[in-house]
Amino acid sequence: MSTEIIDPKVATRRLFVRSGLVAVYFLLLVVTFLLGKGYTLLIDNKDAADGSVVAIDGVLVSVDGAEALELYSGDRDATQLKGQRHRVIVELISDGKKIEKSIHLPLDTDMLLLSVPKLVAGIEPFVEVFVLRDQPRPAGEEVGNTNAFTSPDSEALETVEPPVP
Amino acid sequence: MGQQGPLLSIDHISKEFYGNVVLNDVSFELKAGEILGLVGENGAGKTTLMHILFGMPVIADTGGFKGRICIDGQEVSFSSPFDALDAGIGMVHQEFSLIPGFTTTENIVLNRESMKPSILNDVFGDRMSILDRQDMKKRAEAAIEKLGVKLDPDMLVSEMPVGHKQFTEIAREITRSKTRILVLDEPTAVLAESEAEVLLKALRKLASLGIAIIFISHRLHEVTEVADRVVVLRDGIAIKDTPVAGVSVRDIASWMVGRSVATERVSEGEAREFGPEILSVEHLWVDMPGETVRDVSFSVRKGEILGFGGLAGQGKLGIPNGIMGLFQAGGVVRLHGKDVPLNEPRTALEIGMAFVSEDRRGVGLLLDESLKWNIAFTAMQIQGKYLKTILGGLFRIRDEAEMRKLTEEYIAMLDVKCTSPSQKAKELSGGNQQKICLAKAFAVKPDLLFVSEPTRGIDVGAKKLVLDTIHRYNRDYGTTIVMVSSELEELRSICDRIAIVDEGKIAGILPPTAELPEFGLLMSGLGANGSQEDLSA
Amino acid sequence: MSGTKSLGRFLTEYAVVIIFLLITVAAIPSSGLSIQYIVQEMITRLGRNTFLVLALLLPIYAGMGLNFGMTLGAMSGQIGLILAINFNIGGVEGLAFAALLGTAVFMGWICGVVLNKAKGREMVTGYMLAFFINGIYQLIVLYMMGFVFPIRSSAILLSRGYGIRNTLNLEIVRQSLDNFLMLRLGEYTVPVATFLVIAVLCVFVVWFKKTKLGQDMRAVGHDMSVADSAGVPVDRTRIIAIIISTVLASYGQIIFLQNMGNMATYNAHDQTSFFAVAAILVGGASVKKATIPNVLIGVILLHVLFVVTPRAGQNLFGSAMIGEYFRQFIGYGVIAFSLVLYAWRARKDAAWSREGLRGSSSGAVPAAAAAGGEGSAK
Amino acid sequence: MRSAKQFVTDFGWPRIIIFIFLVLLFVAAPFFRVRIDASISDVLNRFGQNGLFVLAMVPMIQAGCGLNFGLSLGIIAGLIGSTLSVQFGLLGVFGFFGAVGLSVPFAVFFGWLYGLLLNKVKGEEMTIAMYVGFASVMFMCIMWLILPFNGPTMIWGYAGKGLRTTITIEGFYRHFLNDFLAVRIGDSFVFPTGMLLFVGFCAFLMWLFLRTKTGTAMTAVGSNPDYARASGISADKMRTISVIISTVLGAAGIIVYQQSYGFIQLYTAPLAMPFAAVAAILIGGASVNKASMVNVLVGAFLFQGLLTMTPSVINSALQTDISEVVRIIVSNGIIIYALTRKTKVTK
Repeated sequence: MSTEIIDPKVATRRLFVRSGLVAVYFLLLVVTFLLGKGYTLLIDNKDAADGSVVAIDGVLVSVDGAEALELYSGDRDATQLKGQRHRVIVELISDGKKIEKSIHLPLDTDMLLLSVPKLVAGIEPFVEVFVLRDQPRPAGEEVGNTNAFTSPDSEALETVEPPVP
Repeated sequence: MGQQGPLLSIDHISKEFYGNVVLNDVSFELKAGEILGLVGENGAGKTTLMHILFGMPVIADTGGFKGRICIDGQEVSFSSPFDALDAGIGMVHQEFSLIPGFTTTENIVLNRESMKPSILNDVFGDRMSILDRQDMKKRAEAAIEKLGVKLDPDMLVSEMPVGHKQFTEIAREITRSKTRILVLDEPTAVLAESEAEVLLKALRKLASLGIAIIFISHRLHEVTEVADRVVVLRDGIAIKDTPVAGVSVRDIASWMVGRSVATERVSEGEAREFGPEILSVEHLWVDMPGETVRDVSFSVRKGEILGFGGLAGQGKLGIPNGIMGLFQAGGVVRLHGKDVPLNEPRTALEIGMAFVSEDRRGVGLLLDESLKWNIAFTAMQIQGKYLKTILGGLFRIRDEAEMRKLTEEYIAMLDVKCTSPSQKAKELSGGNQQKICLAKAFAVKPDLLFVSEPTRGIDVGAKKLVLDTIHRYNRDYGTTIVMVSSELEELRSICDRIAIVDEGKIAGILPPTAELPEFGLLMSGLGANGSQEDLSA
Repeated sequence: MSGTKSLGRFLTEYAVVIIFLLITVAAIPSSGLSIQYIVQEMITRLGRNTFLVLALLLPIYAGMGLNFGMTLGAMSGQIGLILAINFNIGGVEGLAFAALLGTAVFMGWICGVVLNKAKGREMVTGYMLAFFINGIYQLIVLYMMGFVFPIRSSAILLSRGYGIRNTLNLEIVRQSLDNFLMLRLGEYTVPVATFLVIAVLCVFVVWFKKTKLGQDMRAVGHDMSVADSAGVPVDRTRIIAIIISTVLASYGQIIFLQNMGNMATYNAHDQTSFFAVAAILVGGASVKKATIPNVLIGVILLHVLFVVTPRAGQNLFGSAMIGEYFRQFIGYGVIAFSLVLYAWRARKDAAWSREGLRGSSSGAVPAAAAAGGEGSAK
Repeated sequence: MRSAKQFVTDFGWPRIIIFIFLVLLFVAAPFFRVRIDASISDVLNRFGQNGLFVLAMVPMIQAGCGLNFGLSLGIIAGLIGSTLSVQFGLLGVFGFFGAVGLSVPFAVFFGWLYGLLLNKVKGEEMTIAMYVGFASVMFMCIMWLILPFNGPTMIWGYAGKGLRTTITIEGFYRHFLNDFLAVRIGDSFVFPTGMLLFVGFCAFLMWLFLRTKTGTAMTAVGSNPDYARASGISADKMRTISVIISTVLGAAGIIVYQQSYGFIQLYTAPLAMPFAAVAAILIGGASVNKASMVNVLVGAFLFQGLLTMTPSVINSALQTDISEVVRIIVSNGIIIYALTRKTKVTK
């Protein structure tokens, strides 16, 4: 608007600061994306379909130092993870042997399956993308856009019909 | 001081608005530290000259001007007031340009606040700087000091007396480090005598600091008191440019109003006889913004044309507006000896008064409606004319045919240029709009007609027609007319008596044949006969 | 100023607050709710709503009245959250991601430009603009997401293959900000992180008022034409005020929704401005004047009433719906009442400021002609 | 050429686009197996249902009070009248005119109060009207629950008190106007003669009123309040009259609506109704401060046409339910357009 006369030195500094900020902005977007990326990791202790490995009877599996899950043969459990890199510790209940592995999860999926027998046997890859055949859908809500009652948890007030013309 | 050349020179400036010459070859110079008094009647071209000096867009929009403005010998051309400010010209307007909710300090440094850069400057620019309130206050105090007046830097403008507002404005202009020329447009108009004294003292102090000042005022004794030189504008011509020393107020007044052309009385030689007193007004006060009436008493006799003259802002316009109930008013007004209730426009109309407002577009017309409506409306509402009954008396609706007939009558009588009575009022020219306003007033057939600034903003030909119409109406129907106008010549041409209003009071009443300087003196607050103002100059 | 006059002034100034306080105090016992319950609710709701209400401050400073267009910000926040859920970004990072997306800047710009074209009727225009943009929002979210814009998570889509579901589960970000630093104080839990964010915003507002831009905003708010003639870029300043407000509203909505834990995709924003505006007015703010204490008082008072009335209605009239309607009535009523009070007072003040000029002849006040500058008599 | 340009600027692009859009919808309808005759019948019916609401906008716009976002007040008066009428068991012609008659005193009273209020807040009418409307709707919500109505068809069966959300008027005055002289052509075309006659009659009365002395004064107040004052007109009085008329029309409007729709809708139903009427008159070419009968007729027809045709045509064309969104965008868009247009009062 006004014809500010800006010292060229200040102007270049500003250019740097501003472009730096733009970079920081995108960096932050990426960082939040990477750090916040959530996964469901299924931890599976079953025989492989091709018979390559056999389930182990009794393991304790702990991801990122969280409380260990106890899995016996044929068990499957799930854990929620955030971020791509994780440390998995598997402890065999039988002999107390500990195996520590670091895993790196791909960005393009939300659900993966970690096969404990494969991990213990050292077969790569022991983490695979898990595809649900039939996604279960919460029933009872279909076609959108009605002004009807909405979130069950919200303050009741929000549920009275708004005056949308 | 006068060792160098002139700081500002106005060099052969001419300006016309649509063929209407407003400034004609005006030249003068201004030296550093000099105070120049610029005087002239309304419409003499003062405002236009200042608009040119200030680079107001209105000038460029209307075709620019001829001539040059030089500062320090360099020609300058401003495309906006901000350019003028950058070049060191400060202006104090008649209307305060202050923010009421801000303190003195904040107003003085408005948009030029002292700032300390903050870390966000590099991100979002200078507007993220933190205000340095201490420094702002220091600067404000310095400016106040420079003026030599007492102002509380932390007081809210809304709580200040008017005089302080004026000083705040001036202080704002002089805090600009570059300001070398200061233009003050009627700075004392709103001030009491004692405050005006302080202001004049402050101006002299500023001048002694080397600031050149253009001082526009209608109070001629102030001009003679403070100015070094006086320039008198009349009809767009710089009629006089002379040092003040040895010049009397009377001289300036006669230069101001003196006409080269002799006035032509429409009613030359006619013996006028008037009926009994029709209107009497005692101690009228009117609260009309910018045109306050304080204490006015007069009476009008039947068949007479009484004129009210005086400079703008002195209150002459408030008189008809107050009597007609458009603005809050008090005092005693009697029509035909009967008290007129004030503040009731309807009653005023019902008892036989009518008013042609000076604010043609704001009050006078329904711009978005047809001429028929405009002319017939008041008569319809007040007197129930131009209505017809339909459905066996169930409804009374507008009688468009009658309205049309009436409108056509007045179009013919006043020679209104329009396509049809159904044309919208906003599509007419100013002169024709004025005729419609007159027609509206005539249509109610009033006993007493107030006409306010009937020729404002219309061209010369139309002016004459409008005046003739008023004059003829008075002669033909014996209608008493009270006419208010800023143009003395106009009043002198048709009025039987002329009252001059100054500072909300009647300064004196003169016959139209009185000498021009007499009028000039009355307007300048120095009444010759019976004025209560001082004659100190 | 005589005593009665200043008392009268005080009463009109705080009429809304006082009336509200009285109603609330009267309703608490009849609701039968324990003080502990109410206090805990207050803590939760302060965290949930304060940020949204704070978003209203800047446009008030800039003289644009109550920003009913803040709903645009709320919608931007929701779009951010939809995308965060879509990419399965959880926790505080998910919230930050949603906040960073910044559709609100664009929305705010639109809102500012539109409001600049409707000077003098910003409020009603902002209100209608919220409805209009709601249509656009539905068009994008209900028809274009999954159709024009790819959505990778089929779980949030409607079964027809495009359009986002009516209710979005925000499990992965649910209360992540609140739980980030949850403090237990005796029997109460306090979401410290949320309050910290609010505190930072308050500090920002206080700081902002001290900047040049803040001063310009005040100037524009007080008198647009004077500010303009002093060279302040009026339109630009107003747009900036609205952009900031919209962005803050989007953050506010994100904070609100993370606390709620799920989102009514097409309705969550409908009453955002209603709540925020009612709250700030209840707190004693007006169209022209608002402070941070107004916000805090307003949120507490309004929400105590909101918590209490359904129960009170149930206990007194045997119908919870009465309390429900009553609080809606109170909300709308308080807005109407404050607006009326303000408009009425503005006219009264204008008349008052001219009163000194009247009076009879002799005592003529020199101030008279000054009125020419400010006179607003029409 | 020039006049065409002038016409476009006067009428405004949005309106022309809407008009063309509607024409296209009608043209396209047969291709998507939407029955034209049913559609036209539907449009006429809706036109009649909503005509009075749109008409109710006229007096306030003319008197310079802006768009009546507080029309809900009139609707509430109408609801009181109609519930009373049903409560008293008035049938047929008595039911309908009883409802109107009972609601008018309420409407006049509400309108009078509302007018007094709006006179105190000149310049802020629209925002305040909106919230006054909302608040009174909410207040009435409480009243519907509390008031001692006891008609068995009206109250909640299980609670034994409190009015139902929708009350059927089957057997009272349902289709009282619709069926009056109705013309039936084929299966799916009905011309609701009675209702259209009634709406037409009201429009005619309004037309007449605007030509009376008072109507003329009211228009002048809206056009230039200072001019009106200088001519001895009390702007406040004219504005109050305009608000009262608007409110009464709103009351009559909802009763006409009910008799066609078949139900009395209570509680929050009136909240959104003013917006539709506002959008309709603006689409008809009115501005915030000028409206005519032509605006009412054109607007009500265009807007209701849009409401009828978009769902049937667009939805069957695109196989989605997008029409609701189109409606929201169009109707609110036109309101925004009108609000942001420079007010064309030359001063």
